[in-house]
Amino acid sequence: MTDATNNPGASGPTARKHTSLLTIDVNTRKRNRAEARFRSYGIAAIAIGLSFLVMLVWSILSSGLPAFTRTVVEIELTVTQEEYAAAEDQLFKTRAYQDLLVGSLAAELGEDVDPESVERIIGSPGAMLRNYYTANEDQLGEAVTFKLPTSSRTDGYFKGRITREGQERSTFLTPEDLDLADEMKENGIITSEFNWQFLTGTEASDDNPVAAGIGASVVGSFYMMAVVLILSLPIGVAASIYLEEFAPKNRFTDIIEVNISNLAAVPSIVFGILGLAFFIQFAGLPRSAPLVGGLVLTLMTLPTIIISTRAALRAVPPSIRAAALGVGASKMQSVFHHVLPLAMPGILTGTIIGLAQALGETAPLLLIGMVGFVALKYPDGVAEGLLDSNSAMPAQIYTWASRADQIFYEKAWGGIIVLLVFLLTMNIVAIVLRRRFERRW
Amino acid sequence: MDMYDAPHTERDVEQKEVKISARGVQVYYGETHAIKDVDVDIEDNTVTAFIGPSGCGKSTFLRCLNRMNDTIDIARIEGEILIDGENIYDKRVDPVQLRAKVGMVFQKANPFPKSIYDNVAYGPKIHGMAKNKAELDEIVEKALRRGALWDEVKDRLDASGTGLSGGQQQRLCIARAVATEPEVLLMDEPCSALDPIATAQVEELIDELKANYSVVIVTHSMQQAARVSQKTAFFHLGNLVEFDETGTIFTNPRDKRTESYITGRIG
Amino acid sequence: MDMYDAPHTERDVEQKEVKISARGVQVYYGETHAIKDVDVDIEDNTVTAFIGPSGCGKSTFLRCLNRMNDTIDIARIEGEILIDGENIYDKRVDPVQLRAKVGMVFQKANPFPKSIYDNVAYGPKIHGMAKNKAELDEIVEKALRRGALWDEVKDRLDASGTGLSGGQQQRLCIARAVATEPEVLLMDEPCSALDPIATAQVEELIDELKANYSVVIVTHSMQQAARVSQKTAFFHLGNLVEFDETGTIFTNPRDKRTESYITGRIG
Amino acid sequence: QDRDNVQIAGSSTVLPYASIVAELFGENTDFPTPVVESGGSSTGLARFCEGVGEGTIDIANASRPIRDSEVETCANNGVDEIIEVRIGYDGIVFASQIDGPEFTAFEPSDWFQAIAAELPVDGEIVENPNTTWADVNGDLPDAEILTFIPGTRHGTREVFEENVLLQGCEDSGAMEAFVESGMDEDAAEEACMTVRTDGVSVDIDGDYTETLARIQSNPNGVGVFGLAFYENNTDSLKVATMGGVAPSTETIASGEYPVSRPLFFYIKKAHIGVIPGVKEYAQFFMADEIAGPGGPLANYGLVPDPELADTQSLIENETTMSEM
Amino acid sequence: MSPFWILIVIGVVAVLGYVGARRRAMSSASGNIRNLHSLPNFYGMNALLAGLVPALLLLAVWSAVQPIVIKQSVQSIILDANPDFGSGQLSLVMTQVQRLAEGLSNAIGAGDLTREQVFDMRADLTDVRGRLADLGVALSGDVTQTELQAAQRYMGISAWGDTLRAFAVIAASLLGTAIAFVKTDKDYRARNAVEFMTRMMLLTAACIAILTTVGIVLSLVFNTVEFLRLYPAWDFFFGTRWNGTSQLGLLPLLWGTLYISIIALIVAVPIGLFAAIYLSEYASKPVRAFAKPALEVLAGIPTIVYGLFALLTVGPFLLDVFGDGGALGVDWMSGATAVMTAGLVMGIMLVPFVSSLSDDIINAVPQAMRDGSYGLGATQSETIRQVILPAALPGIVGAILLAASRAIGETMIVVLGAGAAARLSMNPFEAMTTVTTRIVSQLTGDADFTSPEALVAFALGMTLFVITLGLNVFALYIVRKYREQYE
Ligand SMILES: Nc1ncnc2c1ncn2[C@@H]1O[C@H](COP(=O)(O)OP(=O)(O)OP(=O)(O)O)[C@@H](O)[C@H]1O
Ligand SMILES: Nc1ncnc2c1ncn2[C@@H]1O[C@H](COP(=O)(O)OP(=O)(O)OP(=O)(O)O)[C@@H](O)[C@H]1O
Ligand SMILES: [Mg+2]
Ligand SMILES: [Mg+2]
Ligand SMILES: O=P([O-])([O-])[O-]
Repeated sequence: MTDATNNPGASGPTARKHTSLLTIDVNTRKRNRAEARFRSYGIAAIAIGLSFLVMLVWSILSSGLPAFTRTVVEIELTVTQEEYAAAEDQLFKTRAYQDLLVGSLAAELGEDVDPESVERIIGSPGAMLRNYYTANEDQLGEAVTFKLPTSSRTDGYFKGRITREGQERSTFLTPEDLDLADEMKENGIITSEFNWQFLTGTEASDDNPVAAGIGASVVGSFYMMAVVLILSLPIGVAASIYLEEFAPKNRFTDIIEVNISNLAAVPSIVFGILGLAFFIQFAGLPRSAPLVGGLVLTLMTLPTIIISTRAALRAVPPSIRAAALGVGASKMQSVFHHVLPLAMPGILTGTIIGLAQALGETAPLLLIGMVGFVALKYPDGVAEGLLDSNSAMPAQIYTWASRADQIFYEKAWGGIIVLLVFLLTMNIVAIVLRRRFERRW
Repeated sequence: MDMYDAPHTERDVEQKEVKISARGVQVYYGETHAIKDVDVDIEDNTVTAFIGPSGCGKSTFLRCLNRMNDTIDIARIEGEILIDGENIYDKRVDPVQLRAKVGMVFQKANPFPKSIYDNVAYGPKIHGMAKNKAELDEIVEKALRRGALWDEVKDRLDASGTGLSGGQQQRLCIARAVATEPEVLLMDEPCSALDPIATAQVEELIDELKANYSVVIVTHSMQQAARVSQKTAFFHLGNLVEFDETGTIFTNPRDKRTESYITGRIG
Repeated sequence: MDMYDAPHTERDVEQKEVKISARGVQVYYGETHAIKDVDVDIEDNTVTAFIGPSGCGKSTFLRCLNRMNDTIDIARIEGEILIDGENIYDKRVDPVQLRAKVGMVFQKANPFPKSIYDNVAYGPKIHGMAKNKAELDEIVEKALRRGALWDEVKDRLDASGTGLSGGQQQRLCIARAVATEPEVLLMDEPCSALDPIATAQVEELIDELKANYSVVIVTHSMQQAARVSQKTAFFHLGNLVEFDETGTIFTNPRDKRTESYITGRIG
Repeated sequence: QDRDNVQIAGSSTVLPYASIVAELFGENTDFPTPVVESGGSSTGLARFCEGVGEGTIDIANASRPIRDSEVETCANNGVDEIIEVRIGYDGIVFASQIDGPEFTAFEPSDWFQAIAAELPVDGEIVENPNTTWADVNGDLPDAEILTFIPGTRHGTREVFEENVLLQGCEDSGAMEAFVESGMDEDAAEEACMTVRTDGVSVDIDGDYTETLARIQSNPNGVGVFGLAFYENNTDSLKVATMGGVAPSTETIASGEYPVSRPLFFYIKKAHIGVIPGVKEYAQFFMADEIAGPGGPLANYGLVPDPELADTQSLIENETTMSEM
Repeated sequence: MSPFWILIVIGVVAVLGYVGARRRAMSSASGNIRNLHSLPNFYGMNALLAGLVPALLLLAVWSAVQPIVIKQSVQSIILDANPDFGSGQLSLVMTQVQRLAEGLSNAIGAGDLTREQVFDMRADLTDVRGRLADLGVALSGDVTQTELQAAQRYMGISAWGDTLRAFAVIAASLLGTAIAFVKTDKDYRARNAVEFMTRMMLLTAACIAILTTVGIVLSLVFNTVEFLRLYPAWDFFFGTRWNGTSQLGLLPLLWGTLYISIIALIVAVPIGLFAAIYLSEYASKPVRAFAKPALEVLAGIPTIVYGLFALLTVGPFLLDVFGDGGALGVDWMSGATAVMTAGLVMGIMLVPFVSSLSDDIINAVPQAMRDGSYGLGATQSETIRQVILPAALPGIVGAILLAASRAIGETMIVVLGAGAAARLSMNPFEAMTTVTTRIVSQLTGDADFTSPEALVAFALGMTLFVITLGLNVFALYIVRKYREQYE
């Protein structure tokens, strides 16, 4: 600062000392330091945020990536017409197929191999065999080569998820079984491959955990999010427009405003209570249906979208509205033609965050029956997709995370990876659009 | 005061139809009483100038005439304003229709953050003034020409309206307002950021508009008021002090305040 | 041209110190070449007026002088501008310090959404110009007086600056700029929304500032340029066509374009 | 829209078994796979007792027998015909971090003295003063007491309270002391089963995986698990004996291991013949191939019920509880 | 006619109405748009909406009411035959009847049976179940004559009802369109009509938010009252002990909620706000384009991941620092689960709520405000702090409130990160718990729904609702007070 500016009273050219712009004066230096500090806070904030993101993503990836590979055993099997008929005759049909497989493999491996040992290594692939032969009866009597997943423990042993010592204490695999498995691996009978089944498969029980896949619940989530998007975005934006632009400003609208921000603070499980009471018990919609899940999540997402949309609408300068009104546009036109496009980034941010939240939410699904052991087939069409029992990704992950078998831990994290990919795909349009709409005026 | 002579000769004294008639208008901004009991008759096919010191309520009163004050929460209006004999504050009046009829150029240029073309085409579009693109193009070109902006922007109609210079923005807003062909045009200091040549063009436009419409213009330039207007209203501290033929106001003001304002002028 | 006589007599011909010196300045907005190779020397203790048709680049050039163009993404500046012999586009120059030294009043009034008092006190506060509240009050009052706004707002210093009338906002911005006591004051059409009396007060202020500072003013009013400035620069389509003593420009322009602009004037 | 799949809800302990059967039922029959929700025995039974009809569940899983109060609620809501099916037994084990202190042998009385809210000390009832296991029993490691026990929402909690805390209370003579101090029998039992709330014992309302996660982050933690869960996590857990008996399918089936309990499911008889597959599911569940020794349930950790045949005929005849 | 076809028909009617009304408007204005009151499209839209909205409403109401009516009438058959049926049995038989009726209509639809055959069918003469099973319709029990009769009545009424519905809805659509069409005239205020309808739709949307609140209050209030009848209100509101069964004092939970939320906000607000400032004011375009969505991923990571992260990573780390024998040599922390653990991790989760929303709002502050400040020689940070943030305040407060709301509603992180001990303590390194987690655990709990242990969940929900309402009112007041409107 010059003296003149420090002493407003000073006058006359002689009283003015010209400070050089090239040397930065004390005061400015101080302020620049404050500036640098401030800026570094910003950088630090971003860095902290991103480093946590990296940490989280790293731990998700390191725990979840193994879910994308699986250990398989390659077997050539011939099932005769009689064996088929005999198997189909039983109550526990899949077990009969499994016995055929075990017998055949044990025989192939050698005299001294214990079939029970083989069974412990390969797990329970009976259903896959049954599905194959009921669909391809012409293959009966022919030799067919199957590539079947091994039991979850064998898989865990080869992936390092479980240890030899640990297994010795359990009843699942004996040290001899592990030796045999090692041998099978050396012989190339056991190999490892990309686990498509994890991506396409459906929920599976603890009897055959390797078969569990996220596919069906991805479809469930897809239908749910479709409902959420189709309902919450228009309703949220419409409600915001009404409240911000049209509603008379009075006590009543204040109450509405406070109410909506308050809805955001309602724990998500309470939305589950509401959904259970209203959509299922009152309106008679089916339990465990993605439609109901979508409706509940819509109610939960609305406050987020409304709050961000209102903030964005409020940020549009009044002169823009005045300009539109001034050429004879109606309020409605001024809002839809001018204000809304300018508020778009905020609306999209609300949508991105609201949908992210909805996609990952489990608690309300707990009450409407989407958590547990749900859904084993893909829906045939849109109506089925909305109304048939299904799970959703977070519910599936939550269920897996509480299962005993360690393979589900891996699958839960793998599921989280899929969920995040789903999230990014879902949001990519919004993110790109938002960049388009961003402008300064 | 020779500069007033020329306009004088043009002024016709015959009484024209009253287009806008304000009676007992009061405007409050919260506590502030910004317009105090103003009565005024604005004639058709006439240019009326509002003059007065800064902050005296010219813009406020102007905004009453097309109910733009509705958009200011704290503004409260009393009294009645008749346009073609109909009270515009009547419940049955649709402000939208009113504003389509009573166009406005705001004091601060406020182009839409859209292309120049879209800025001008917006009004005609929502009023269905063009059957097709070609017609719309024509309307836009005509409006921009009337706004004395065409030559400067004809090569960049797609550029953003907010990327123009201050004066260009102001002319864009004028073009935007005339594009909808309103019956009454309210212009709040339309030439404040314009150079003399552009000012002359706008004044020419105003003169041209007068043939069909009624124009109200707020201006700080006595000369401009004298040049373009037939009637002049002088506001002071929210009061309409004097309203008369422009010539009378400038040459023979009745009120002391008017006189001191006029003579205190410098330009 | 009698109106130029009075100012003439005041003009001193002695060469003053050069405060700002621009050499080969080019400004591009993306593709648009807005300022073309401008050389100019602005003297200390002098009022320099920039005139020229709307859109010719006056604001753009003005904004170069305190690097306000830095904030426009698409703007690109070439050439050098020296203030007190130092290139302000030098890497070592801190634009913040520069702008404290080179104050600016923008073409469009842009008061902060704060109280009137805070609007004016903002600059002095950040520059640490007041030791205590009393001193700050004094600075604010003085600035508002200089901005010819004190009387109108002294009772409502707590009211929002955005609730003022157009002209009041403009004066508020002037007051805000002078409150920080810059060495150079850039004023982009500071009187565009002002009535003659307020204009006169601002012009008086400019004259007063001249004693200590260098003032650059953009104006569309030839009369104003003639009244307040000692030097005048005429811009046309991005070129600095002519730069000379104000008297010379108005009475004896060298360039055809200048002459036609001056004579084409109407006011 | 009509419901064509069986809907089941209830105990999280039974969930793995029920879902194994549900899956196999879907794979081996033409019925659609039932939906099995978890959430706890009581929640399941509460929903079971909401009434009959499509909108209610067909089967409730429970890790404890249905209570009389629940039977009453059911009856009030029109669910008066309930078939009780006992599916087998489940052991409850006490395990700690594999690298943690040597918790290898517990007695019920150790647990009682470690986590009871109040203890009799020298004839006076005082707040539990013990802070380390060594305070409780010199043979145990000198490590801070930190236990993770099932929350009150779990059916497992009841078994834990009765078979461990109450037992320990009696074994240690605290029960007598309580009674001597002037409590009546019920109050004394109540006192035996009241757990301290000073953070030494943490209620886990979630699943065993939560308990496991807690133990993994606390070397001194000891947790309560189901046998099947432990079997699946022998890599990270080491189990302790209880009353000198190591938990295993055999010791539980023989009744040697003290902390075990039967698991059940309950069928709404009114839904048999209306919702397709209800009875067939129950029959499939209790078939020898499934619930018997060597079947998938036993493989997973269920201790098969020696009286399987009785259960099978009970389902065949649709014998309700009131008819027993 | 199925709803699908009804929709198609009214859709076609509405579109025809659109075209027709538009034409009519144009011709009434003798081809000159300027003579019209509104744009031609508004006349079209007016007819379109008139053809759609009432018809759709009717369709919805009818479809909701018809099954109830049919049920009533069919039930009477069953009740006549079995007067002593309870409601549960009745509903089960109705299920069977519905299934039967559907099976029979499918059979008719597939051409396997004729209508006459179906209506002549007698349960004692035909093996209905077997017959339907052959046709691929599974019934789970044998069919009685009453059931068959009921099913026949069911089919009869619903066929009749469906036809009537089709007529009524299409008539409504035609009528609406016709009225709109007749009204269409160059002076008709079509824009106003359309805008009125649009406005009603906007209002309806706003009402959904209100209805949600009403629904939530309704689903909580009765059980709350019930709870307060069973459990002394004083002990609930002012009790300092909570054990989930016999002692249900609210204060420790409230304290835990407050404490954890505050820590979360202390983490999230500065990080989020500075991130927003950096993104909108300093960051280059590519950095911004990357960092903003990247931070938003934090909001999408399932909370169970955060919970595990808190329990397994952050908790032990804090224990290493603040625990016994830790890096600081203080013994403040005894377990990995603590208020601090949960608060820190929750704060990270909430960062994008603050950063992204605030960034949008800050970005929306007009450039002229910045210019005004820079022009006075302010540094960027001064400008941000003193001009931009105040102007963006309402939006930022909204964002912070949203984050606070999430913090209050979060469960998984608290369960895993903060432990489950209800405790009134000042030490942030101790385990505590929150209202929300208790709601979840009491609700999914073992207690039956008539006991205070379960009902307390509703009371907790209600209390939380009221408290957050108070906080929101306060926030609104603050925003109103400090709101600075630009221009
Ligand atoms: N932000 C911008 N982006 C793009 N072009 C711009 C921008 N600002 C100004 N221009 C263009 O640069 C040229 C010079 O503009 P400038 O604002 O300097 O004119 P001016 O002389 O101040 O005019 P006026 O008297 O109307 O204010 C004009 O053609 C204008 O359209
Ligand atoms: N939005 C507002 N809120 C509060 N007061 C206002 C508002 N707008 C204007 N005023 C006040 O009302 C009075 C009249 O303002 P108005 O804008 O009508 O003046 P004006 O005659 O147009 O002045 P100018 O020539 O400076 O534009 C002024 O004192 C002004 O401060
Ligand atoms: Mg004004
Ligand atoms: Mg300019
Ligand atoms: O889920 P539970 O078996 O513990 O009731």
